Amino acid sequence: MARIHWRYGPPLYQPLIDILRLFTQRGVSHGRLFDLGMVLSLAGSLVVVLFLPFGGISPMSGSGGLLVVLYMMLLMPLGIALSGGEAANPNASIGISRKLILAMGYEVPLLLILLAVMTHYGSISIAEIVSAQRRTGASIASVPLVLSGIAYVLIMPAMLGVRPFEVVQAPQEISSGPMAEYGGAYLALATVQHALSAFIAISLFVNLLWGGASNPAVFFLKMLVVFVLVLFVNAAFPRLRVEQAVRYLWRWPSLIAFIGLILVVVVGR
Amino acid sequence: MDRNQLAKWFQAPTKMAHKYSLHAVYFCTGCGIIEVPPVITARWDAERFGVIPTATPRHANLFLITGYVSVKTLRAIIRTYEQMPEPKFTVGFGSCPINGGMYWDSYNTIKHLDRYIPVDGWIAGCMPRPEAIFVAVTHLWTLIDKDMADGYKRYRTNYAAYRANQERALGELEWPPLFPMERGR
Amino acid sequence: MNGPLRTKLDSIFRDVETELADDDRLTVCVPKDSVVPVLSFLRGEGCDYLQLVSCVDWTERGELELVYVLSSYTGEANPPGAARANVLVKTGLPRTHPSLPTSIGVFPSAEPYERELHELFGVRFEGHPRLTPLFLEREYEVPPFRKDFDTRQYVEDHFGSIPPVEEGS
Amino acid sequence: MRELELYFGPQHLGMVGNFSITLTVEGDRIVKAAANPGYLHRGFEKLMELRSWIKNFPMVCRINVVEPDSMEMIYAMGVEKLAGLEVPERAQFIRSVYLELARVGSHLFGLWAYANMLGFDTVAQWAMYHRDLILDLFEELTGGRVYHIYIWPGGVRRDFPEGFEDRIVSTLHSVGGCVPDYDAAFFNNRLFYDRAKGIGTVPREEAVTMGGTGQVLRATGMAYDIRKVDPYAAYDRVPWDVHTREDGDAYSRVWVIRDEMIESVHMIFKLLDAMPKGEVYNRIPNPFKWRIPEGEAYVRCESSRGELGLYLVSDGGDRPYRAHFRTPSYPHGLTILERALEGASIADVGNIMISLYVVAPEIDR
Repeated sequence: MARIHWRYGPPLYQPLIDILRLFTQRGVSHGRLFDLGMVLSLAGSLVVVLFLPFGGISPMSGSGGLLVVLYMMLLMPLGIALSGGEAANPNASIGISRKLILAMGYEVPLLLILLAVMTHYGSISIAEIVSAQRRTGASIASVPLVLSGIAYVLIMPAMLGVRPFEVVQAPQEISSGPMAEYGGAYLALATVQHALSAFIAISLFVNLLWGGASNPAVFFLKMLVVFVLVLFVNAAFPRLRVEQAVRYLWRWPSLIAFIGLILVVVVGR
Repeated sequence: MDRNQLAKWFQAPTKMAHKYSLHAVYFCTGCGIIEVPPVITARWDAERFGVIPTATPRHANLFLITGYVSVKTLRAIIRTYEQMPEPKFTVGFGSCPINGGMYWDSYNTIKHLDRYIPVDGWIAGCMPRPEAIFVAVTHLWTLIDKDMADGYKRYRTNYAAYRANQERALGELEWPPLFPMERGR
Repeated sequence: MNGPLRTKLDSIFRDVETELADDDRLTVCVPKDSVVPVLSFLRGEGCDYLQLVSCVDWTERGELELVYVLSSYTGEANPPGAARANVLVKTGLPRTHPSLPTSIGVFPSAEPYERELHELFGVRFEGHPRLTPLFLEREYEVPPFRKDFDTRQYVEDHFGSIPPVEEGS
Repeated sequence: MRELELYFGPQHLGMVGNFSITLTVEGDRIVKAAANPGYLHRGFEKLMELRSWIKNFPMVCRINVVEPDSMEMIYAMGVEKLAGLEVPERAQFIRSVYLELARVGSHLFGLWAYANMLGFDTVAQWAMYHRDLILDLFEELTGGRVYHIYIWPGGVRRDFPEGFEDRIVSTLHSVGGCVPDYDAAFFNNRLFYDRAKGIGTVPREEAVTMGGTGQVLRATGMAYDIRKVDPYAAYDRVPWDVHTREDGDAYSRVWVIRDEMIESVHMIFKLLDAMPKGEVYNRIPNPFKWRIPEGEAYVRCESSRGELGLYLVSDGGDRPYRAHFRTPSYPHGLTILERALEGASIADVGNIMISLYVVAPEIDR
């Protein structure tokens, strides 16, 4: 990111230093619900990470992987909303309403994409989908799924909360939204949770649509490529308003995902 | 980072963390703010030193008070300072917070900032240059190393004196005292 | 351009003495209560841009002199000559309880200026929607911008007396 | 719907300068906005009455932090008019070049603030980098990065060092060369159009009744520029034109700023070519015992924010008797901002404020 801005930028391990510093700061708690919400959203994202196969290792993706992932994905915005609301900061409450609207915005196309992938491979366990792809080549290459692949790429910035859709943590407008009241250790947990949700979104993309990977190294490489691409998008666009973002999300990606779904059903039979 | 730094890191990781990630709360208090944007953007880039502007005092541990402090701003500065989580450092920026600077005879500006909130470092100069800010940041590093950057501890110990001064300057303050006033002064 | 304006002014308003400065700047001295009519007349004549409402505290003459500086956008063509000169409408107020009808009716942009003058000079403007304090945080018994408010003395007894925080204790 | 009071307070990432707005908000819409200045009030005009004419020069440029040069210019014009001083021809040209450079620097700062507010970090970094190149020029000419007390009553402090003209030209070429990149990345960007079109519209008659000047007026199609209407320094000796746009919203205001920046760069080139040789500074009597004859003067100049005026009164003493600055951000930040904010969404508060080019220290003085 710094390179795009023509500047030298911090060393690579800067986020680690930030997290370490935050842990050592004495945060201010706003009551029990505040802490509970935090833990809830962190737990949600941790569980989801367990379900996603990371290269060869897939700890718990026995059965029903996709459905669990879908269910858990909603837990994260809920957790943040719960704790943000408790913090009684007007910026936080506006941030939460934006976060939920945005989550609703990208859930619709996401559902359509996952449905398309499931019907195409006829199974809901991610591991099987990955192994199926190894036989027939990456699913994004196969004709019907290319549309849902494109739709996924379009909603990727929204899921990561990155620039064109950085509506939730808009620092300039509502001073970093729901995170406004988090200090010290809470902020550390929140940043970790944000990083995890980014990890989930990208690994879901790589697993389902880009054919997963046999060993973690290749998988990590693919994720890096996707992340850098999203960063380029982030650097080039301003921030949209909430209603503009949702209007965009519901118009183009959902349309493409829907056509993809129909295509899969027609071709599949 | 050369070899002996690493030894120091493992010996006191928390201190290292505080040194290399000073998130400054973005609060344009006075005329010195005109030198902060060039510092955080491409040409001088304070991010190399880990100084990033943050939106809310909750996320910050460095407070740059840039330029003169008027009476109304002092009230906002005190609230922002008290909202910041504990290990926090303040740097007075320019000659006006030190002794009133050019507005020494103005009825609406505060003359000595360290009578109201503890200040760890000063940067002299009426609008100090960006290099002076980096000198201040590196100086703050050495202070943190030698545990001399203890503004927040001073604030905690003689809070009664600070509170009394604040009330003298601002009249009645509408928020409760931060620490229990154990020694009424 | 201000020559004909001056003759028109003399004809309509009796208690007004106008004086044309060298660079075509017209100064109109007006008693207190006929400020608003003169302003609306001038606005009709094309001076539709109130630049500044200022106040000068003449201590030896013992009066607060309020100055309205008018100029004109003069429409599209804005011939350079027309907008060059500006018109100064002056009125004297007693120093004790200066008060004046507000001119927001004629020039809505005068609202913040009047609030500022009320706060810094103590001039009361009747009919002003919100004369709440604009800049100052604390009440001052003598409005700060008056000549008899000695700011250095004020600094001495307000800020000089605040002791530094003793570290040792 | 429940109304919520929200402080777009002094401590806010979107707030350039120290100024707070209390918004009564219903959901995402702003119902009423009350501007609350005063955080930077230091009683400037009162302090000026306690200092002699010359001592006020370093004071005066501290009013507007982003563009201190037009402040020096307006004070110098005021003093010269009262004292009847003559400024040599070459000093007039140097002053115009100096003011146009400052205008480009101030517009780049405005572009940084505006792009940062919309989330356009990349363009913001570029703008600030180019502004730094211009500050290096100022540093070389006057020794100071931001506050360069260069304009003096009766002329300019020192002549251009030799070879300085072509350094100006080379820097401006390097900055001008990036304009296509700015256009591609920011000005012609579809999302910028979505975000700024129709926001904070100030129709012409409202801008006129509220005393708006500068970009606020030029964005509504009215070519009102003090450099044309009431030319000072060397602005009437060089052909240049005023850029206007039609529909007076944030989008057209930013475009007016962009055209003005390019126009200023061209104007500097023309001024440099037409610059006569000769004396740069008329000696003034001993500044410590310098008594200005009694009188009053109202002078105007065009700063990057709009029309800047100074009402200066002298009672024949060696100190100004009364000085009152008419700063452009005063009507923009108080009356026009409050009307423009009504009905806007929260995400656009900063957007509107910075497109109105409001600078807090100018309001409080």
